[in-house]
Amino acid sequence: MIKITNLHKQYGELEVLKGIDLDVPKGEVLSVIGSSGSGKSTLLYCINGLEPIQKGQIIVDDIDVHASDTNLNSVRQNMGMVFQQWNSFPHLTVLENVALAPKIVSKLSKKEALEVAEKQLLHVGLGDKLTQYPSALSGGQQQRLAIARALAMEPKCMLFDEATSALDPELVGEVLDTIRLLADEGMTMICVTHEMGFAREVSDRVAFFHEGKIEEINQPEELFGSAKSKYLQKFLSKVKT
Amino acid sequence: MIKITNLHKQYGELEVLKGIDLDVPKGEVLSVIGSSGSGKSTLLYCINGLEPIQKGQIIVDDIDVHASDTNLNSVRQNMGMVFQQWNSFPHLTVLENVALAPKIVSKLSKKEALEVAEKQLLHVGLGDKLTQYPSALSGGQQQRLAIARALAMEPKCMLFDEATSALDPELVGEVLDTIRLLADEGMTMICVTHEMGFAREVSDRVAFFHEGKIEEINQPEELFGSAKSKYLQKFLSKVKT
Amino acid sequence: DKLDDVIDAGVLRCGVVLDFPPIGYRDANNEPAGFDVEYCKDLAAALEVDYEIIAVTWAERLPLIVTNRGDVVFGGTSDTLSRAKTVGFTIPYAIYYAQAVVGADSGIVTVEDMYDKKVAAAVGTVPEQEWLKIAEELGIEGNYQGYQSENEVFLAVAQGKAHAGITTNTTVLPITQQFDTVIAGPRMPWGTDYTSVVGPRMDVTWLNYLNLFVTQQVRSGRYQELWGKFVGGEAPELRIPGVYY
Amino acid sequence: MDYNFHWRPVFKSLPDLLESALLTLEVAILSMILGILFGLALSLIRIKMTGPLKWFAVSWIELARNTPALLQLFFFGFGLGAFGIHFSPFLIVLLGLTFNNSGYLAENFRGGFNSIPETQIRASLSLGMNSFQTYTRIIIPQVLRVVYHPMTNQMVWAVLMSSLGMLVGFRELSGETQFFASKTYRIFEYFAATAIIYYVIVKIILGLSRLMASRLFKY
Amino acid sequence: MESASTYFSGFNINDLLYLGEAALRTLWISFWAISIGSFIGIFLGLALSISRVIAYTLGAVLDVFRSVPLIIQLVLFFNFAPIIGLRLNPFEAGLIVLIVYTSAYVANVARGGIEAVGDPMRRAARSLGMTYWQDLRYVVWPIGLRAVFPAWVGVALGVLKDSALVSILGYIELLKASQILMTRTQEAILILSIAGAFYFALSYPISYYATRLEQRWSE
Ligand SMILES: Nc1ncnc2c1ncn2[C@@H]1O[C@H](COP(=O)(O)OP(=O)(O)OP(=O)(O)O)[C@@H](O)[C@H]1O
Ligand SMILES: Nc1ncnc2c1ncn2[C@@H]1O[C@H](COP(=O)(O)OP(=O)(O)OP(=O)(O)O)[C@@H](O)[C@H]1O
Ligand SMILES: [Mg+2]
Ligand SMILES: [Mg+2]
Repeated sequence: MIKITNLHKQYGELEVLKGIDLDVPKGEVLSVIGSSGSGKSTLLYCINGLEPIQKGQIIVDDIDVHASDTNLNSVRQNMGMVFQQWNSFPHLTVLENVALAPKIVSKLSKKEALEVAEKQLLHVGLGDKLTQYPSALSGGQQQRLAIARALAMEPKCMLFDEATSALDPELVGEVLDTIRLLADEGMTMICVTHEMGFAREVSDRVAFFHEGKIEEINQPEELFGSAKSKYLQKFLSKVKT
Repeated sequence: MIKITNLHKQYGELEVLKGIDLDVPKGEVLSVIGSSGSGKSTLLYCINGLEPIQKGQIIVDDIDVHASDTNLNSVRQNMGMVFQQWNSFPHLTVLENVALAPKIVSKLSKKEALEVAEKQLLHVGLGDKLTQYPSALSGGQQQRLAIARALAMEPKCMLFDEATSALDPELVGEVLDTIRLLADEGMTMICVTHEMGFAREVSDRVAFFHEGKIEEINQPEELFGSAKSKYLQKFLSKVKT
Repeated sequence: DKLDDVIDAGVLRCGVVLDFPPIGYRDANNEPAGFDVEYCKDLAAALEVDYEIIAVTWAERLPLIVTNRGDVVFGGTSDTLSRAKTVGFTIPYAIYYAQAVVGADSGIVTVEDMYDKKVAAAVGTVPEQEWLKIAEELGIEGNYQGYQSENEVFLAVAQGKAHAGITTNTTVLPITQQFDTVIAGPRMPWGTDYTSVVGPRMDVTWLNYLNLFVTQQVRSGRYQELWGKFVGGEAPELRIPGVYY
Repeated sequence: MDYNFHWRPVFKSLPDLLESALLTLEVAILSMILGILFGLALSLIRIKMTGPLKWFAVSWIELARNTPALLQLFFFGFGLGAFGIHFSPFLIVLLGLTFNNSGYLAENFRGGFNSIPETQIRASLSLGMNSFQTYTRIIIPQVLRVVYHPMTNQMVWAVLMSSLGMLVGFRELSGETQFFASKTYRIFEYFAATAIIYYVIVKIILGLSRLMASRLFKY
Repeated sequence: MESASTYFSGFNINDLLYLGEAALRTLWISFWAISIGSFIGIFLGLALSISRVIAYTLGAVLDVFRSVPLIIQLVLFFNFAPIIGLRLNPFEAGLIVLIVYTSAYVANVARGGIEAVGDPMRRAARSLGMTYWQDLRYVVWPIGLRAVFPAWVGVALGVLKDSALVSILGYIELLKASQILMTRTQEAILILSIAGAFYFALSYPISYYATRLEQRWSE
């Protein structure tokens, strides 16, 4: 589904990704953990084609994301992405937020787009907020709105970038529940997260990032239970698992 | 030390304090609790002469605060006040923040003022921040700065208005410790607080405010242990004690 | 050349100074009027083209030609040799002399009376430059104030901001009639102002045509007629004594 | 194109132009100083007071902000002349710019005062400072920081607006330029040189302002 | 010989109409300057936000128009256009300068709006598969507009008032008309007051409305 080989990425002089190899088969839930600045977000941006890469290859669903003849917009339609900050569009109602991309990108009719949007909003439990503006939602609800918005494009995989870290502790749960739901439904997902409990419980595999490389990758029990890398051991000792 | 008789205070039409009688002897630590809008802050403002009153009397150290011939500025010099928001002056360094009032109000020489300021800052544990600007301090440190600033006027009593409620939970402790220190040193204090644990532990007496009146006032064990007023019972059941 | 250009364009673009009553001003309907405006119309008629009046300030008269925003300027322009380095002049088409208007209570009678008084004139005019020359010789420059338009000069005199304003003899009468506080002052101690029509310096054919136009206006009696209408009395003799043409 | 550029006269009168640029700066700086004083007063009156004085302040502010600066200059020039009040061209420009600056700065100050939390006033009163000390020691220093950037912009504006002086007979940079241009008829050349001088002045002001800000506002 | 009263005549009701007509002309030239200038300015703002190189180079060019007095720009362009063979009447020349002037200011405002939307928000839009232009049209425009609308109104009102300077080219807008009437009637204070009232009536309602809108939005 997602196949990354020898990925290198620099911001100017700064080398942020130093040769990543990663293979995420269809239906897998991969969690990515690692300390701040290790390049986790950057990886997701590269997969989504939001940042150019310097070396290597990213193949998503048989399409080379960074080939020059690739239509990035159609690649992105197959990949939903949810960011740390709830980026709901403040000028649109909840329903319009979700219906916009299906309408203008997938070119659905207005009616179809609204139907799709409503379905996804029900899915994430926002069925009663359709006509509200995002400003009237709590952070957790806004984040679920962002998930619904990504799902409305009916993507084949989802990328989550610390989708809960900007939330108050009591709101984290509702978003994690929604992601869990998707995992159960068999969605292919890469989740950058700092919720170790969540990573342990939901993921098929967990990748630990350290200074632009995948230092260790394994099933959660192995990785959390018997970490090999000393960096990982140090990292785990600092966060509450 | 502080003697309040039949205090009435209105904001326009709204009667906020409806006859308060209160006597705080020298050296007592009185905590004031009560739900939002019950008039706790207003009481402190009136004691400090920051708000005019409509009826009644407030005598602090034999001076009628609201008598027309009272020099409010000298009354205030004897009363330190610390607010919910850290009100450090952002344009002055930590040391200048504390030294300003001694210099221009108490008319100390610059050198004396700086000495007093340094002493108080050491007292609250900010000895290593003297030349910093408040923006470089954490919320808890800023709040301790505010306390030092009030103490530098060598007041006979201190008024605290929810001095910790704007702080992140991990910073609350350090400010409470500082207040505790003052209590141990025998400072007369009125503390509006929503930290029931603190109120119970530090206070000599606790006053429960309800709709502009003192509904119940007693030693902490009595008040928290066997509340008489049903409003107080309801209030206590809502907050974690 | 310019002559062809104008005929080609079908419009004659005339620069006229409109705060110079009665030579150029705006009538009660705020339309351009006056001696110079009539001359412009006559020239357009002779060329069989339309005319367009471009209102210019004193300072803008010559740049209008230099930058080719206008074809010709009727604007009481004195034919100094220094200006002739920049633009082309015809033979004189009107003659003025500089005269002051003074505040009724300023006590100014002679030019000498003006030396220690506040004097105003419009920026970029001959009176300004001549007066500044005199002032410089006498070391009294500080008393001079330039204004954008003659109108502002008159206003300044009327309001008492300046004691004297230097203008042209033809303007003195209307101004003194307008303002109770302003009276006619002394004639200024520099030569008669022979004013010419202005055109581009290099366009000799055009200047020739304009020269002929000026003489035709005199021969046909139109000069006398317009002068009589706007200024009153006998039109001054355009020939310069001692000079032959 | 049959226009020949003549730059020689411009170079010859460059010293005079630069000297008149000093006049431009002088009137701009003076109008800023006065504008800050009046602007402070106006904004305080607008915030604190009611009654005729407030209406006076509001009218001043709104008139200054909603009519062209040139019209304001004309008013001080020819308008007041009708009442027999005469100002020199320098004063006309100074008063006009001061009137304008005060209006704009007053609104900036109002925004500045509103941005200082009420609790700062309370805190300083509770330390025993009187209102005067509170304003001069606590409030105004903080307001100055908030309005510093708008104030710099206003200073640039004052310099740019002072060019209107040439229309009321003031021989600042633009007036001087016009004077020379009308003597030599080299309008384009002269005004091009002047444009460069203005540009340099503005850049210097902005640079100085940045430098000052870094020294003034360490917090 | 006619009496002198032909040359100077009192203020009459026709003149009020004349001023009204001139006010319409002020509105007319401002309207075009603001609409075309804003349109161009928005694209310049976009260009500024695309890359740092463009921001520096184009930014420096636009900076010139904000650092040189408008009156100088007008004189320069009016005298320069014929040199390169452009036959422009005062309206056209004034309009062109005002358009450039407006777009220089709007470019800055627009850049502010784009920055206000922020990269995270734009990334989110792109990650949904929207194209660059769809992102601009459906996300950046509506969100950014709201953020900078008050600033834009400020620019627009500035242009409305600054259009008074086009009078020096001889375009008979409100201020030029008042000058003409002042010359003819010599009633400076009356005419300046009327002109001021016209400007105020054009500007104040818009500025008042914009402030209210800003307050409502900031809640
Ligand atoms: N646009 C950018 N330009 C330059 N450097 C950048 C840019 N974005 C990120 N970086 C740098 O790249 C490195 C990796 O950043 P990245 O955001 O991928 O880290 P991360 O692992 O997601 O960290 P966090 O947990 O804090 O989100 C950091 O050192 C960061 O400073
Ligand atoms: N300046 C004011 N003008 C008008 N009403 C006011 C003002 N300040 C406070 N009030 C009102 O007076 C009442 C009491 O306010 P006060 O701040 O004393 O309550 P409190 O007990 O301190 O509440 P909290 O726990 O929320 O701080 C409230 O209803 C409040 O709305
Ligand atoms: Mg990240
Ligand atoms: Mg309170």
